[in-house]
Amino acid sequence: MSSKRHSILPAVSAGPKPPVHFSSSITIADSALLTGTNLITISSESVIHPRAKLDSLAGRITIGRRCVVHERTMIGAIGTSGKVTETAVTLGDYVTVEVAASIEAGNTIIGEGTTVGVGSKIGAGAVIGKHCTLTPHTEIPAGEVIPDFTVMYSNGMRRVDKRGVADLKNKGQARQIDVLRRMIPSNPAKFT
Amino acid sequence: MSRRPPRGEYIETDTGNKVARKATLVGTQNIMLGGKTVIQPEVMIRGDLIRSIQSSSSSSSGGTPNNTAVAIGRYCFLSRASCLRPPGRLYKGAFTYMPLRMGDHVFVGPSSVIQAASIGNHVHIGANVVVGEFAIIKDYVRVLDETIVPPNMVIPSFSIVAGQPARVIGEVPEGGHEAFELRELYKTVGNNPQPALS
Amino acid sequence: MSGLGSGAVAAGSTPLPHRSVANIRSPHTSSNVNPSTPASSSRPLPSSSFGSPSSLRADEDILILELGTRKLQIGFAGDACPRGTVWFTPSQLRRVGDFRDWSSESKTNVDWKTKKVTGERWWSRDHELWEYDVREADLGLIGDKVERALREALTRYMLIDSRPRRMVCVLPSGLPLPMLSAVLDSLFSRLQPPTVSLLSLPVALTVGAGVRSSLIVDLGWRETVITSVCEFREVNTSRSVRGGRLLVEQTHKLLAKHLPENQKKKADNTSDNAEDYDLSFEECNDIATRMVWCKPHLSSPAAPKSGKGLPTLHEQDESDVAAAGSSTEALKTVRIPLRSCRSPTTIELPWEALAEPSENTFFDSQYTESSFDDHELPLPLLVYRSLLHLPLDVRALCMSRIIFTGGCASVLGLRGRIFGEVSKLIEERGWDGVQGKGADQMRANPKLRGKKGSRQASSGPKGVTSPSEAVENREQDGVWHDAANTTHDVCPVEEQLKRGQDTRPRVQGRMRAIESVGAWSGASLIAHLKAAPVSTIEREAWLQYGAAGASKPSEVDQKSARQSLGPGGLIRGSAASNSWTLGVWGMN
Amino acid sequence: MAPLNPYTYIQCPCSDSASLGRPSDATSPTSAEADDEDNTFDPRAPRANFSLYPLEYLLYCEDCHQIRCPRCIAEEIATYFCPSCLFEVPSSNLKSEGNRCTRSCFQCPICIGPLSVTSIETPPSDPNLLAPDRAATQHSTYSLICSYCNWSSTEIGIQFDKPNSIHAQLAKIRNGGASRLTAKERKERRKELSHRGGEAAVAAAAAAAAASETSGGQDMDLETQFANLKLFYNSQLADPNAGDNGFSSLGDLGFSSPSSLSRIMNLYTGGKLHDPRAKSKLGAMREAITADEGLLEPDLDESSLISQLHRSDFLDTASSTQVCSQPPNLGEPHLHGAARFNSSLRPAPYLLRTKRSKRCPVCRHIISKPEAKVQTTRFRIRLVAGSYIPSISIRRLNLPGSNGPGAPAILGDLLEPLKPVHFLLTFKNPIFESLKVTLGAPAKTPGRFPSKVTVLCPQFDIDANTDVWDEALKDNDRESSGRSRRRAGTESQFQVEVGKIWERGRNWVSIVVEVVPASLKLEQGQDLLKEDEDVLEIPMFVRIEWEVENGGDDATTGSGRDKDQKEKRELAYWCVLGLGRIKQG
Repeated sequence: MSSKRHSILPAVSAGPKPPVHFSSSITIADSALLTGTNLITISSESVIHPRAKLDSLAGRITIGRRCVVHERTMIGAIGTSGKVTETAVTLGDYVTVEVAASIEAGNTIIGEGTTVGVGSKIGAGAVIGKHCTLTPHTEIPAGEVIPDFTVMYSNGMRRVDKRGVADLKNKGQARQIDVLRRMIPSNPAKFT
Repeated sequence: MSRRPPRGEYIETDTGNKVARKATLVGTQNIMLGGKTVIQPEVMIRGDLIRSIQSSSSSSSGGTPNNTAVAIGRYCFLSRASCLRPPGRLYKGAFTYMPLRMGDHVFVGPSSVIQAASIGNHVHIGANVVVGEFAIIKDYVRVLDETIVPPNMVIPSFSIVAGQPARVIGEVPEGGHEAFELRELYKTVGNNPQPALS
Repeated sequence: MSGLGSGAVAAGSTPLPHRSVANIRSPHTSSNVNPSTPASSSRPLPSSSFGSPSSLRADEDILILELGTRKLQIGFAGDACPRGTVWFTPSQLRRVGDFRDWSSESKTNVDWKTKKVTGERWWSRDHELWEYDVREADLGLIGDKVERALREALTRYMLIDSRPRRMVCVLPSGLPLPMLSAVLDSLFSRLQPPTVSLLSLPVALTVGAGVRSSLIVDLGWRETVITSVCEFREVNTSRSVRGGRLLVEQTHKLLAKHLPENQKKKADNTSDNAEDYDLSFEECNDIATRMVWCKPHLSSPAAPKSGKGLPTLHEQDESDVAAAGSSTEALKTVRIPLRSCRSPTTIELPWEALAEPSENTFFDSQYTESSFDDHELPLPLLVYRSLLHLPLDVRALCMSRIIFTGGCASVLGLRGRIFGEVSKLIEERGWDGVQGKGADQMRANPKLRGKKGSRQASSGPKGVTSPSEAVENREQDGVWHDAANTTHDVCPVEEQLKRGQDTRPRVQGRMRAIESVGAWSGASLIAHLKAAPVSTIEREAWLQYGAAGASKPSEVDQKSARQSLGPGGLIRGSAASNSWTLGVWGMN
Repeated sequence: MAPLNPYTYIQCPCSDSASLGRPSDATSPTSAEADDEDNTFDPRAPRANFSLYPLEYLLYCEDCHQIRCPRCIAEEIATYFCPSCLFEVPSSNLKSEGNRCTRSCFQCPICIGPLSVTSIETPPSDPNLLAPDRAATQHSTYSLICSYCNWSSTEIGIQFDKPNSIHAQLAKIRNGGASRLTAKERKERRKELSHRGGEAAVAAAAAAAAASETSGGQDMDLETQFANLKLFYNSQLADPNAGDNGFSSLGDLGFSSPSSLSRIMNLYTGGKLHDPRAKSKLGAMREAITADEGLLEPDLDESSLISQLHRSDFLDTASSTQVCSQPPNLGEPHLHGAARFNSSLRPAPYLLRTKRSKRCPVCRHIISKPEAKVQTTRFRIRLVAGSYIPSISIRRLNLPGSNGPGAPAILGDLLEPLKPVHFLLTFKNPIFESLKVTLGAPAKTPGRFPSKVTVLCPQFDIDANTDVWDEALKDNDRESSGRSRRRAGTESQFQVEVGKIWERGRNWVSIVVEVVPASLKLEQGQDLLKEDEDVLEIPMFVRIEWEVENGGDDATTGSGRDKDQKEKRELAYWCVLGLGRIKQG
């Protein structure tokens, strides 16, 4: 049984406590892990699930408004090129990073309204357009540029999302956040 | 798969559940274990994501049965680093989570993420599998490694599924039913495990 | 006669020594068209017995099965189209319970290379049921493949239990006898059908088009087969290796050429070695079916001799030319993602380049006509010649009943291109005697064609041309000579008969393409109409005698044929039917 | 390449007895090798893959005392059901409705994921979002949406008025939204056509003919053409003055000798025999001439399609796998180059599935019978081979010296070439009689890279199985086995003795097989390693014998009719043991 890919979880290293800039309206679980040396910005109403890991060692991490970062995600993992950049990872607004997804550092940009599927891996410096959908276990090689409204599915197949439900989706995200705020006890104080 | 762990790694409950100390169980009061279930290290179960529709307020006022987020039957085996979380969706314009129900003798492979609505009895889920939200898996189903079961998919009994997205690629043969039994496997882990019968 | 001889060998069910595609059919053809064959005279007789409607009952559902080189189609008689299609793929060669094709490892890009098996065409071989080369073939394996595909079709699509059912089997008429018997073996010994009836592909297609005569242009996978059918009889067949497989290989060549890794290193690259591939068959096959197109032929074909068929064609040419023109000025490039090469990439090709594969596969117009071997004639030429070799009344019927079929028929523009170029050839070289005096026109023909050939292909000196012409046509010459004579004699009678019966004149003498519902559906029609299943083989008889139970056409005398369905006459009956069957398939 | 865990495959005896035993294919080398049981069975012969099965795929006929594999059983269908909605479908529907679900279960034409009905809010600002449940109450339009690849039926211009019975609605809509006749309506229309008598048809034909020349013929779909042809032929055959010659003429279909020639012959021979028939034959059948007789002239002008292809991106074209998973789309114009673009793909209704019971083809006894209800998983009868023949499990044995002292032998790690390895084969006896097992394995494995194989104990007995109630016994048993296994790990080579059983339990016996893996070095000119050629597979012929009391226990019901006291039983078959991969280079 090959349990190689997607299965490695970030080691819970008690790294340096990073400088953070939180909006007052965010929800961040007590057991979320923030490490690194550079600034981590989380904008209004975003939700960070338990055991999500944000690592700013390789540069600044910026998370937009109304994002949902699920458990066991690894944002800002030091990429294959272990070089430090100005900004490590930037998530636009309404971005969802699902369970166990990992986003490498190095000017990696996730566009607004994009969903990063369960266990997906985004290489360093990749630029994902707006309102894209990366289905589970999608792998984006480093530096790849994905245009807006792209759907990545079935091991790297691509298509264009023509539903035009972007803002419906955003509204859905808002609803979900309403619920999550009630369920996840937030403890921003721990990180500031 | 079932490596012999060092002693004391597990908490063994009186109903025979073996829960690794290194496992993360959030909202335990909403997680129901049927007994004789093994939860290996690094497993994560999100019991805190309960349905928010009927009891609109008060998130973690546990105890009441309809607050159950994750229900697991007997002789289930959650391998290392697997993750169980209730599926959520918009219902009548509001978002809610729905309980995740799991029958007996369900094996969940390492690093698999389960967001199904229900999983039947005698189900084998391989490694690195993703079971999408509100999927329904019936009895005697084998999900091969690295399969992506898309949301809302229904998998009938005696199916072998694989692929991204999952499709039925075969039927479980008559002689294959016993292979789903997890009693033996249950015995092989814990604080004083018994060796597997050859 | 030689045809019958080989037929005898074949009936002995020992695998035939392989013959080059070029001469597979010729003996058969001759024995067909040569009127002095007693066999052919005695053949119609079994029909009287099979004509009886009782030979098939409609209430029980009959399975129609069409076997191709790459796929198997199956369904119920009377349905418009098959219920299920099963393609032959490498994963069918795996053991039961071996699901490794589904593990994502096997999707890693270069994995298909590890599947490399040695020998001929390893690249595409596992996607094919058979190669007609009997020496190589593992006939048992063919049987196994057919059985497995069939079982899959039955459980997945047909949803029927394994109660014995009658089967009608549509087969290419070029199928070598050992393969036929291998197929029948696995059918009979594994699925226990009481009877299996055989139909030849061209005939089924003809019926499926609603005509009695036709020119079948089967743009198949292994090869392109052109069969002229007259009054439901196959009269003449010619083939060319220019088929789907070649198309896919050409596509691979095109793509490989544009691969970055190959663009860099040209010198040390050994891609000229045919056995070396940079991309997986699946991917090339996919791209070939998706993106490859065919340029229209530029010069517009002859209007005068062809009636209604051509106006559409005229428009087509203009518009196509226009399209081509616009495309060239647009200079559009197509981005094609490739995932089976060493490092997944996306290549950019000029839109025009995507027409090259079909160009090289089916036309090769840059070469002179004489430079082609007999088995690799460009398709238009092939069609033209097979028309030319027909007795003239038959030709008149066939040329206005051209049926395009086979996988490559869906290559955009290909049908139109072939049709157009054939019309052009006819216009240039023509056969003046469509209204008769065919014989002498034919006799004059090699010279004529020689001249035309050299005129058209400036590079080909006449001296070289005509001998090769003569060589490659000698045999057929023999054929069409007497054929022409005889039909010459018959022609008036036929016309008279027709005039007597048919209220409306038959369309003939002009180029016309017609659409067939397809071989499978044609067979389904035939079976549904309770028409004779042509040849029916009883299970017991086959298991007892195999192909050996078949008797050569000449052996079938009227009596055995007549009482073949009567009690006791079973084996001889089956023999009688086989005599027809293996008549077609046993000849080659 | 991933290392693999040991496995066992069994060759069903049916494959050599009932093998396609024609002289014709016995001549082909490979098949002969695979079939002939005298020389050793080569698991790598291409045909072997068709006759080898894992134990759990095999059944057992208690009356024939024989193994039955999927190839040698007769199936009967107990239930038809839709794998998505799990509704049972009466078998009567199959003939009429076809083999797919006619409710609302569809697969995505792009990724074959399941499609779900979703309401489309006309104003996106509508507070309630993509909520299927809510949608039912308020009026809006619906679309099929794939929750995996986000495909939506709106992409092919298809929307629905009701959230239920999508199948019926879809049948009425063309891609792009244009309405179309359902199969039934089409049938009706054809009926009318046929009602016009022969003369009328002739008259109408002319008009239709003209029509077909222009456009009429083009948008004739396959189904219609087929139906027209059917009509046409029927009318031709019904033609009174044709008589039964109609049949005989059709009867000549496919005659290899051209009828023209037979007629020619008749003319030569004065045609006493055939001439009249030839005449009436011509009378009996004429060709289809018009579109409503099924004659269709294709439009060879595909320039429009070409330019569409030219305009469109590679991703807009349908992949061959997508096209293959499309159901035949009968309502559409002729199927040449059908579904070339994604825009012409349609949602595919789920294929139905079946529950099947299985019979022994020889004695007709049922050997497997599931409960008919879709939702139940119980079986009335289930005679699986696993409860009649011993199971073989394989474990790598690590002995000091063989592969590094104390080195833990993890299943599946690569085998060192030319280094002797020991494997522990454990035979478990499922029946309630003691078994006599005889093993035969070739000294060298067949194939290009022969590995040496020595079965240290090729003959042994296994005690009978006892009832399961005896937990205690079972536990002790495991203790002992556990101990012995540990001992095996530490103690030295002489543990392995020729002719000695390694270990014995209540109803199981372990023996040792010594293997010297071949080296996979390729000589010059040798072509590359084929797939799996590095897997060390040993063919092994297993013969088991046992005796049963007549009228014996449940393991041997049906043997009761035998007169003598003890009945000797024997079963022999080839099996293939996959031990692991050999390290390359």
